[in-house]
Amino acid sequence: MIDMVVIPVFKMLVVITAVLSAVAYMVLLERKVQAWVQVRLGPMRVGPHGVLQPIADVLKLITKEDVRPASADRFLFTLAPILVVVPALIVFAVVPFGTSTTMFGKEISLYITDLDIGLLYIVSVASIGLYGLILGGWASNSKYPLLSSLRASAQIVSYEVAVTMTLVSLIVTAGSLSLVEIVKAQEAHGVWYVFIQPVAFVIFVIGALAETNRAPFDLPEAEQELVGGFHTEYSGMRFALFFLAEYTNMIVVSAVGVTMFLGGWLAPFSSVSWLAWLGLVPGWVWFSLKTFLLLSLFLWIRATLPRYRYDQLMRLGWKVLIPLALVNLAVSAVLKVLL
Amino acid sequence: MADPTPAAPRPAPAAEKKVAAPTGPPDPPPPDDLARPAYLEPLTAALPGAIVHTSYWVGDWTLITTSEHWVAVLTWLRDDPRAAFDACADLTAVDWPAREQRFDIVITLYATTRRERVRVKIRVADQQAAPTACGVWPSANWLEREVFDMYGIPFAGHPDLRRLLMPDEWQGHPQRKDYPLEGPGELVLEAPDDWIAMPELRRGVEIE
Amino acid sequence: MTTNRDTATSAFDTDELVINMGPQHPSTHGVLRLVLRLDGERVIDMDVVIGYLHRGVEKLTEQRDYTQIVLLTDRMDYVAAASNNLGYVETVEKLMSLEVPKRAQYIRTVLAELQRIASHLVWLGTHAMDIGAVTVFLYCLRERELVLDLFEEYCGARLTYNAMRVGGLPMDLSTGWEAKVRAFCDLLPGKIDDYETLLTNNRIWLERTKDVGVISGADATAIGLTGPALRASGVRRDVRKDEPYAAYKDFDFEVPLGTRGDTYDRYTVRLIEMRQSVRIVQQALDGMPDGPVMGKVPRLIKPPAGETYHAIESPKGELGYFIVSDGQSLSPYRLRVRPPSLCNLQALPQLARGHLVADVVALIGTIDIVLGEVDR
Amino acid sequence: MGTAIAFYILAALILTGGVLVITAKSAVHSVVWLVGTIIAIAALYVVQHAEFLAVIQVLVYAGGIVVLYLFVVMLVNLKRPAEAIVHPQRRERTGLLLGGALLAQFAAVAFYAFNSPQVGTAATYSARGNVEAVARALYVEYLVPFEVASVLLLVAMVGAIVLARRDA
Repeated sequence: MIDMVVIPVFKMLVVITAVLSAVAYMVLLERKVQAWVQVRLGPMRVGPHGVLQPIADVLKLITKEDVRPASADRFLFTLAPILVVVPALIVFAVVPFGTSTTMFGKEISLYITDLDIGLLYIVSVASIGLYGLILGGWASNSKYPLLSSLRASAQIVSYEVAVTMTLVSLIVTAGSLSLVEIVKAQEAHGVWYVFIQPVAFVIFVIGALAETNRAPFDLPEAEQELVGGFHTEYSGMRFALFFLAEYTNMIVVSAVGVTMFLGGWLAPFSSVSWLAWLGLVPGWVWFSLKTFLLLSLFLWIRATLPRYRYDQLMRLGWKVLIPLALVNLAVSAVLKVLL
Repeated sequence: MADPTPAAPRPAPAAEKKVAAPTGPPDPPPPDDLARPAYLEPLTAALPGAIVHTSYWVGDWTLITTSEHWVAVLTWLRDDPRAAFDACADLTAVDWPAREQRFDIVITLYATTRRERVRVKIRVADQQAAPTACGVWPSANWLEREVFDMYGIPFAGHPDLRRLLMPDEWQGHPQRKDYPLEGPGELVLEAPDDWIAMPELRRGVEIE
Repeated sequence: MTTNRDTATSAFDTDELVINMGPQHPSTHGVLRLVLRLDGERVIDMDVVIGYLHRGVEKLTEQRDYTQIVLLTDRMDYVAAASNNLGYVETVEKLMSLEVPKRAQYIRTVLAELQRIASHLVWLGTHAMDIGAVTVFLYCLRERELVLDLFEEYCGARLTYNAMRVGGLPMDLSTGWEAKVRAFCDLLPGKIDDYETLLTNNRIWLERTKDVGVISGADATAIGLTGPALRASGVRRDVRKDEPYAAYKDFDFEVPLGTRGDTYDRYTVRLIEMRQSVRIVQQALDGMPDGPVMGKVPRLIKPPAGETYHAIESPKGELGYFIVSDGQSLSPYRLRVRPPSLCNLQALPQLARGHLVADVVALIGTIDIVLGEVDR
Repeated sequence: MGTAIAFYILAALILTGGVLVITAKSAVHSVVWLVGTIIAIAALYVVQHAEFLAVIQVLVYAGGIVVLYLFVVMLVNLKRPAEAIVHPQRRERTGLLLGGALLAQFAAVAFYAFNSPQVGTAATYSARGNVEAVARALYVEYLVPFEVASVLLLVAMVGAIVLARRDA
């Protein structure tokens, strides 16, 4: 009973709580990082250095009036934010935050479940989240959100191909679809896959930016062009759900990236003997640290780069990234057979 | 829009000092010892009778022509290499209500290569259509729309003669000298009945 | 605007989408409204609707005396108020054939060029932000703040300066002001280098600006473009050089020209202009003559009957004033402003046709409009 | 027992979804119900221990193909004027014909499945690992049909590109 129900439920609660608070502070971090890059201070009023700002934001969003445009499609308008958030959250079921730990005399693994097709699970569940964006834009019955929906669907479907392709080449290298096994394979190889598959890593990061609608690929919500994108007509908690999903997705792709390319919970330089003391730090700390670094990269890029145009984005996706990913996959497969 | 029952139109504020209303700028002729611009003589030769008057004041040359010759003069000034006024810098109008042909239409031309300006003017009466300069310089398009908006001078042959600055349903032309400066504004001026009809009209407009 | 096209012939016709961009839109730089007809995201046609900020400045001037009008000109191009002041007072001076002291001319030139820098900084920041580079915006505003500080020290205002008078200037420079301007001139070129680091060779920036909104020199002249937007198409027309006003003929500066007439050229031209402005300011400070800053001006400014047109090179383009005086009243009989923003905006449909929605945003930025001046 | 309950619940969901797909007034709603149906079918696969198939079902159909449906449905003007339908009877006849063909196909498959030996139940696949089992079926046992199908798809794709290309 305890193993079947209590521990998984407890794990889910921990993960969801952790993710939600991470999202809240992610927003603060984003505002702070942007501000520092732009010689500003960022939020400073709520709490020392604005550390309580996320709480104020959440309270504001909860207490705001929930407006639904009169001409909106009532059913889909309500469904869309849910469709965005749920997939973003349930993806965490297979993300390994570490190997295992002993708690109350019991060995507890630091992941909710280890599916043997974990990677495919992530990709397929994440692809459902796209419906939320499309339907949200369509259901608003407004023009800018509709344009944004079209952009979002075309963009995400295109970049999904490239990202999935890089993941396949990684599967070929690791020989497994399970995220836990992939990290263990990196441990066995003694080297992170970012060094074995650098091209795949670059494609993955670019694709991840595009799939999470982050700058320089934030076209579906390009404020300067489409006002607010698909969530233009949303307010209050429904808007907050879109917001939550966007940042959760960023954490998801960073976590997946860390697991696949940066050795997951492994300590760095495990082969260097005089740095062996790094291994004393618990695995989940390393995992969080690496995810944080990858997320910071996202923020840094946003503060630095202008935005791509729609056709250029598509060109980059279809004419550069997908062929490159295909070649990379072929090379990986050939090397796997030869070596 | 506040009170839907307007008071009687207010009398125009009395002028402080009663002087004769001006009937136009003096447009002094150029002094005889001043060299005429090179294009002037070929222009009068090419289009005899087109240039009614030539004026020079504080460094500005002004040619006065008639509305029949307007387009021909402008086209000549643009195309002839001695003139080469390739840019229409400005087009506007001036209202002289005391005059029979109350409006001056004033165009300021600029020759990029010769770095020279010239002003060309015509006079038109109220409700008289002026010829359009859009065919000569596309840039005259909006400028003529503004003149139409502000003075109510229709431009014959203009491709897109709509108001530019004021709302489409505006009544009256604010830049005219007789446009009232006080009062409820847009509606009383020409058709007082519209004052009542307007709210309904507005409601009917599909605003997106 | 109605959107439904009843002419759908086939069942699988995709609808042309008619969308309103503005008057409340983040990147129309004010209350500009564009009615876009889109095929997917491609712009088929565009109608520009303006007038939301129309305050009737030209009509107002007919009720104000010549000194009060300086204040109205501030409110037209409100990011370059000093240039508007300059154009107006020079036109009245031309109408009255007034002599302006040399020191006043020099200070006016310094103010106009500082204003050009400030205006271009606002332009660069908003243009970059429209294309998605938000950081550049804050960098630019940081430097613009320094210019505003200089203006504040000179005339007490930060936006609407009312900084010039017919016949001269309202006040002389305060002590130490020149040193501060010099310090700013030393600082700015390095900062422009910073912006260029972020943009000039940035691949995304290049892709977003190169070959976007190309217009040939002849077309640009015909449609009425002036200022940097015209010079980017390779037409050498700069009122500062062609018809020198204020003290410009005393200074040595270059007029940058573009070659292709695209958005990128308009960007580089304006950046070089900022550097040239620094040069002009430095030369003006070096040669700053002594003497009064106000000429001999009659107590009542009442120009003789007549009319004149006078233009200056405002940061946006040719800013012209056409003033008609009836010789009787203390207000102009007619004051017409030739607003460069309005005339440049007229080129927008031509530039944008066939481009994508995202380019429209870039093009609004590249022609550099201020709605206060478009609508007046 | 649990499997049976899950099956009936899911089957009910699938059927409801299917009916809603055809009865929904708005085409976009139809597509949404279609996605629901596909996900329910995927859940049915999971119940049968075919997780790989379930995931692929969601990834390919829900995440890819139906998105494109939605894209088209949102863009295309589906309000077809009444006069554009030339022969209303022809539509019904075609519909009946296609429905009959589909039913016949189902019958054939069911007949074939009942009469042939059970090649692989879910349990046997599960023992060998989902991915490997599917791979073996596709690339070893049924290689030729698989390749033929992929060539067919390629032809369709090229055809679509040719049709959609604008006159250069």
